[in-house]
Amino acid sequence: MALLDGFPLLSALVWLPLLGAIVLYAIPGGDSPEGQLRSRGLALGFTVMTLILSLLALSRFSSNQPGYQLVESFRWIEALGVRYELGIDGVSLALILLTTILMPLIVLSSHSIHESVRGYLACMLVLETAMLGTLVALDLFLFYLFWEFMLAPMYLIIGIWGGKRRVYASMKFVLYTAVGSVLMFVAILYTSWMAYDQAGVQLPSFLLGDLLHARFTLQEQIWLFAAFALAMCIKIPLFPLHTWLPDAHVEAPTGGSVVLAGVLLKMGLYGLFRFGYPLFPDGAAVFAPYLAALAVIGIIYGACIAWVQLDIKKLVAYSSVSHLGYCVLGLVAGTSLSVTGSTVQMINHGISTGALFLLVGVLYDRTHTRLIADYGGIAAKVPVFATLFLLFTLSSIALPLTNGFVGEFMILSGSYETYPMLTFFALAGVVLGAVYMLTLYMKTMYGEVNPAREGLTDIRLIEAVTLAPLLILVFWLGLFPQPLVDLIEPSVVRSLQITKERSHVLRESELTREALIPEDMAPRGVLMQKQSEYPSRPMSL
Amino acid sequence: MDTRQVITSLDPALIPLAPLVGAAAAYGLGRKNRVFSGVIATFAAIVAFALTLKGVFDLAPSAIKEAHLWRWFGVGQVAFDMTLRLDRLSSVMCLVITGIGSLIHLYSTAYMADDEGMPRFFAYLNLFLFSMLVLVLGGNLLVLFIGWEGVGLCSYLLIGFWFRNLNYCGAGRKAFVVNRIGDAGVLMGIFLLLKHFGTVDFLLLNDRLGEAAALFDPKLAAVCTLIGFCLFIGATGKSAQLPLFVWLPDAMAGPTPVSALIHAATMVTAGVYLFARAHFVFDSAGAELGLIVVVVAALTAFISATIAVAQNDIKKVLAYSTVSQLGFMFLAAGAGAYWVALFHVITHAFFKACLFLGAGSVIHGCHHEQDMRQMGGLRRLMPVTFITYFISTLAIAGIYPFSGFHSKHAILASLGQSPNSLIVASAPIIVLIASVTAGLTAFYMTRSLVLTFFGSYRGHAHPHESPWKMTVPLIVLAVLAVIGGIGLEHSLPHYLEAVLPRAHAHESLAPIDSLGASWIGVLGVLIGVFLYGPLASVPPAIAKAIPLLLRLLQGKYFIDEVYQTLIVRPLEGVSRVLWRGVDQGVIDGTVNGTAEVVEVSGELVRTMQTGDVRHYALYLFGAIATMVAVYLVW
Amino acid sequence: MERIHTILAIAAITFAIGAVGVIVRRNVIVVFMCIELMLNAVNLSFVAFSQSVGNLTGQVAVFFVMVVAAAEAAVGLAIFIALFRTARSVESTSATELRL
Amino acid sequence: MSVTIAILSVCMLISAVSVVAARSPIVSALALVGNLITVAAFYAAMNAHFLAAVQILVYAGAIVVLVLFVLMLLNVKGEAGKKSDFILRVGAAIIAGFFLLTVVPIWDGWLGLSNLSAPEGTVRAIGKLVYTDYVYCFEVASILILIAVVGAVTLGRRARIPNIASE
Repeated sequence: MALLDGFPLLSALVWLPLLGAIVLYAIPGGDSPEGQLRSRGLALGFTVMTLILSLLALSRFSSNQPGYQLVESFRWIEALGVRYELGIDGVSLALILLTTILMPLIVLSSHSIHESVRGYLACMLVLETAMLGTLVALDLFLFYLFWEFMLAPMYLIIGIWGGKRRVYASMKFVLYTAVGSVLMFVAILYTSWMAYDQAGVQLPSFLLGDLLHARFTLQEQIWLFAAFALAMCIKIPLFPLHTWLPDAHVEAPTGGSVVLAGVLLKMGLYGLFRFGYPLFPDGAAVFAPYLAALAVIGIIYGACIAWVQLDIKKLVAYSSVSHLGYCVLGLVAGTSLSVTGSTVQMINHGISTGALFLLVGVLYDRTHTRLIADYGGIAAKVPVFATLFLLFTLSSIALPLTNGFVGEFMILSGSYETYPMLTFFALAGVVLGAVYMLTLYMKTMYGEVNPAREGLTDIRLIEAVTLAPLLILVFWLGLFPQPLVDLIEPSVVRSLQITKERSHVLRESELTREALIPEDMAPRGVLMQKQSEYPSRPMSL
Repeated sequence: MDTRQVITSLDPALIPLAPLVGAAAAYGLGRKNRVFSGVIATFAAIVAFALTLKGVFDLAPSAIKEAHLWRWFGVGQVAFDMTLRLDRLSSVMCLVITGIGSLIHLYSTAYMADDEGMPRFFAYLNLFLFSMLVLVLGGNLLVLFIGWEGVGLCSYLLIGFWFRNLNYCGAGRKAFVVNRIGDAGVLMGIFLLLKHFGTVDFLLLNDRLGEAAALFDPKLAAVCTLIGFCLFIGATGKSAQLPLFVWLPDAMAGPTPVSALIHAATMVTAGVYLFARAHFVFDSAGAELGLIVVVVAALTAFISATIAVAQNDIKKVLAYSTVSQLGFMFLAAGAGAYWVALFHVITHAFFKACLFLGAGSVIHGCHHEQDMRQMGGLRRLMPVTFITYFISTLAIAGIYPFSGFHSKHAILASLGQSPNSLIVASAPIIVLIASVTAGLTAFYMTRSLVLTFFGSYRGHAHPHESPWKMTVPLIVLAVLAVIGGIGLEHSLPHYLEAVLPRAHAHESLAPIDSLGASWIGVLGVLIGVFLYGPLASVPPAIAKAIPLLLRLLQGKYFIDEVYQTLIVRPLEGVSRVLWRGVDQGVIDGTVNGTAEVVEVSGELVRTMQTGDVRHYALYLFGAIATMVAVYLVW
Repeated sequence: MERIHTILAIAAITFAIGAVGVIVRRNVIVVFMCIELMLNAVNLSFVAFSQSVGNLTGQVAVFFVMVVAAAEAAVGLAIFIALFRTARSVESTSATELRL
Repeated sequence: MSVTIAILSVCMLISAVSVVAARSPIVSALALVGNLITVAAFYAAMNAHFLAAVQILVYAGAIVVLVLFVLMLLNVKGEAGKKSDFILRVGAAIIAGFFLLTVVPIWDGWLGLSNLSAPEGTVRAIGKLVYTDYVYCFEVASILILIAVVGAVTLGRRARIPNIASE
């Protein structure tokens, strides 16, 4: 790998899709049939190359080496102290792999898009650049830039190639996210200013490394974390801020839904994990119980509403709200087991919900309707589709041996130590999960064949090829999740460590004589009390 | 107990592998040739049975064959491995599962012969065997949980096998959801174990609990009671005990071999196996837990027995009888006599499977007619089915030479000698209820026997005896039902001595005394024969006399309706309100509301732009004037 | 009463009257004249202040104001003629195409 | 001295009011002339002789004449007495009230000004000042006037501007 040492792998990874988008437009040919085919081929080529690059990054990444790896750092805007700083650790690499795996499948699934295919694929490639950029950015300013940059292509994808109410849905999506992230931007500026002010260096800096040395009073931390949390919780989406998701999903084209559910929702959690908790540990500790409570409400609320939905895509969208409630609970609970579980569940949710949306897309291409009432008993007509749909449903309701179970179990067992009562209610979500998914499956697949669905054709080769990798991943991560866990766990443990140390530092600087939770691990006697590894305020639920 | 030798060997891994491969082969190759899938599946089941025999053959009393497959997942000190262990306890269960499984597979090749979904059926059946074996062979509670949910899934798929009919699928979904509620209990138990003991591996748990007991840790009893209670909830879900038994009668929607295998012999006994496997938790738990288990078990047995009396569908009768017999098993398990519970599991597997297959044969003969009122007089038309059904009825009634008597007698005896003081104190009442239930069992089984096989044929089909593939399993099971009791009465406790606590045989009664002891069963049979034989006019008279009671029993105490109105309807209503009201109304309302506010205010400002220069002059000078005024006033 | 105060008061009043005229009158040319009126009021106060302050910058300012007024008059009247040619009237109410 | 000031003030106010209130624009133009002349008189009273002359020459002479010319050219009749709508009148009244508010502090000497005698506003003094300190302003002013002329010419030309009303 010597020849690759000098090669800026991460920058290549981030900017390759953008190059693809430009190339797509550079070559004339537009929307003629062979033009469309060529642009699909090109897009597929670029996404696969990005996948190869990410696998290359995986091969050069050693999980037990501390700190960020494959770091690239250049001066960018001197005056503002903004540096073009990229770097990855286990968590971001896992999400990068999820993105680069999903994107080729999305390009493959774009055969149902017929008008201005080139524009659609270009948007997807630009979106991929934005997503990868967000995941690798270590400079808060650069992170925010990519974070906002994600909105534009997604707006176009929903706005142009969407369904009937697409304008409303895309406008709502953009405004919802923008409101949150604007506040976050204010918080970023304030943080970097405070760091600059305290550090006394001549140039301000947005680097995460530098900002971690800044000291904030508890009051500041609460406000700053609130701003960060708002932006992230809208993206996740957490319970009260989730109403943009069903509309965005229903109106988005198949590929749009897959990338939205598969990757975009995880950015919120990633942001909280990477920036929210380390920078403002005590602020986070104050909010932790409320976020956990909202997460559990979201789980049950999402599940209940999914149960009475009439539109399949809306049902799956609300199920995403419910699933991501688990991830938030895991992240907020703060034990290394639950946070690792939360990250693993992010990957699993990306795979299973991505696949479910692809399946709904398959149905939509044939019948152009998403209402459950329009279907019924099609298992007889499309057996292969029914089997695939069943397998992904099982992954979605976290059946053991599928990937869903691993993540969910780690989250629930991890968060049981910090929030016992909330985990009990989250368990109810597990039962409700089975209720609404099986109801969906029963209403669409079983019963007498719906007369309107007589001529339904089974899965074609291209659709099968799109779903095959996801199916393999479902069972591979279900049976052998340890490689993924080993990739993620060291970074999680290190991040928890940083958060705890910083919380001590801030507390000393506040000189408040708060009684510290006894940090020494109780001797492993019978009753092993293990409190959350995040610094927790006495009022945990 | 602690002189166990752990031998690493591949046997435990091979046993479940056979049905897994069988399932894949049956589905894959079966699509071309339907019958072929039946053959492969049965062969796979037999291979599994042979492997179990081989595994059990050289298994020393306290030996454990362990197959540590791979590290499943683990973070920090908490780690879960895929380990399968074959010890004496799981070997007994494996033998039952694979043995009866093979017979039922053979039976199904004939029963499902004319169904075009055969490959799918046999694939699911083999998948079920795989999951059940994983459950039984699981080395830790998590691998057990894999099997636990796996069998739930297979029972869902098999109940809703004829998916054309929506209420069959509804029954399947109900089964899965109710099981899921139970599984939530098991999950809770796992979390508690993880929190307090840091592991879910049975051997490690056994040691750590031993340590804790040695230290007389005060909180141990409380913690174990809580964990035990959670696991008991899981058991009630899976083994259809009182609160969560509603799914089993509906599960009769599945094909009869499924009911025989899953809802009689194997899956429903998973709860009892969990008690036996995790006996160290229940032993060190408080006495109240044992009492709760026994009381719930007794109530379940009694209530389901009373319902069974009034059922007209032959499979419903057998279903409620299963729930009742499960109650008996939990009586023994609650009282701490785990080997007795297992003894009843085995004998029950024999005669209940035989009864179900007999019912299946009758249904198959009468072209899918399940209502006993449309049958009758089949003893001449289906002699083999009649004889085997008759033997099994005597066995379940608990009459001396047959297996049912020995296990039931052992259960009643174990209640008295239970280490749990509370149970011993309440033993008289519990034994009374159990005996009454035993009488009722004898009565309703005889009723079903008489209605189906005696009198004249009331149906309009022309029944015929089932082919040899169906009658051979019946005969084998009937033989086992006869010799099972005597055979296992002493050999089973001896076999399980090393694995289960208090596994020692009761002193067996002399033949005459045991005949005397089974007077309840005989009485029940006699009443049944007379009531539905010569005095056939009496039951309708009774029915007219107390119509309310009959309607209550036939309506299954309206438990389903109660659950529906108390839980399902309100939940659905709340969800609808949540969706329309909160989600669209409140949250979307505020979001769209702010949009409207902006729009309205925009409209307001627009009216100011009149186009007439003078208005602009007005606003201009107005602003200047106010500035001047403010400046002056300030 | 200081002489300067009366002059300033008069200038203020004239300014107010000019403002009223600009707002009330519809005829564009009269509005123009009122603007001239206001400018004069301002010039007057300029001179008054330069008188009281003691140097001549006030008066130079007035000089420049006049230059501006002249330029304004030229352009203004040209506009009014163009307006008249298109809208056939000099009423400000007849030229409201720019309404939203 | 104060008598002349009083007379001049009265004339100024009357002419100002008549500019606004006059029925026909011509009358208001003439009233404007009267007003300008009164202001010139004020300048003279305050020794700003140059300004008085320029005022009469430029303002009264050129600008108002030009206005009258336009009035005549467009043959503007007086309004038919239509009162402009209510809001404007009320608005105007309120604004006038505010501006009159400024009179109060002036009246009770709040500004604290005194009657210092300023140097003679002769042509030499102002010329010296304009051409030394404010020469840039002077140049800018000249450019401004050039632009105004060019503007007036383009606007005035008949051929180039499409006659919107007739299309």
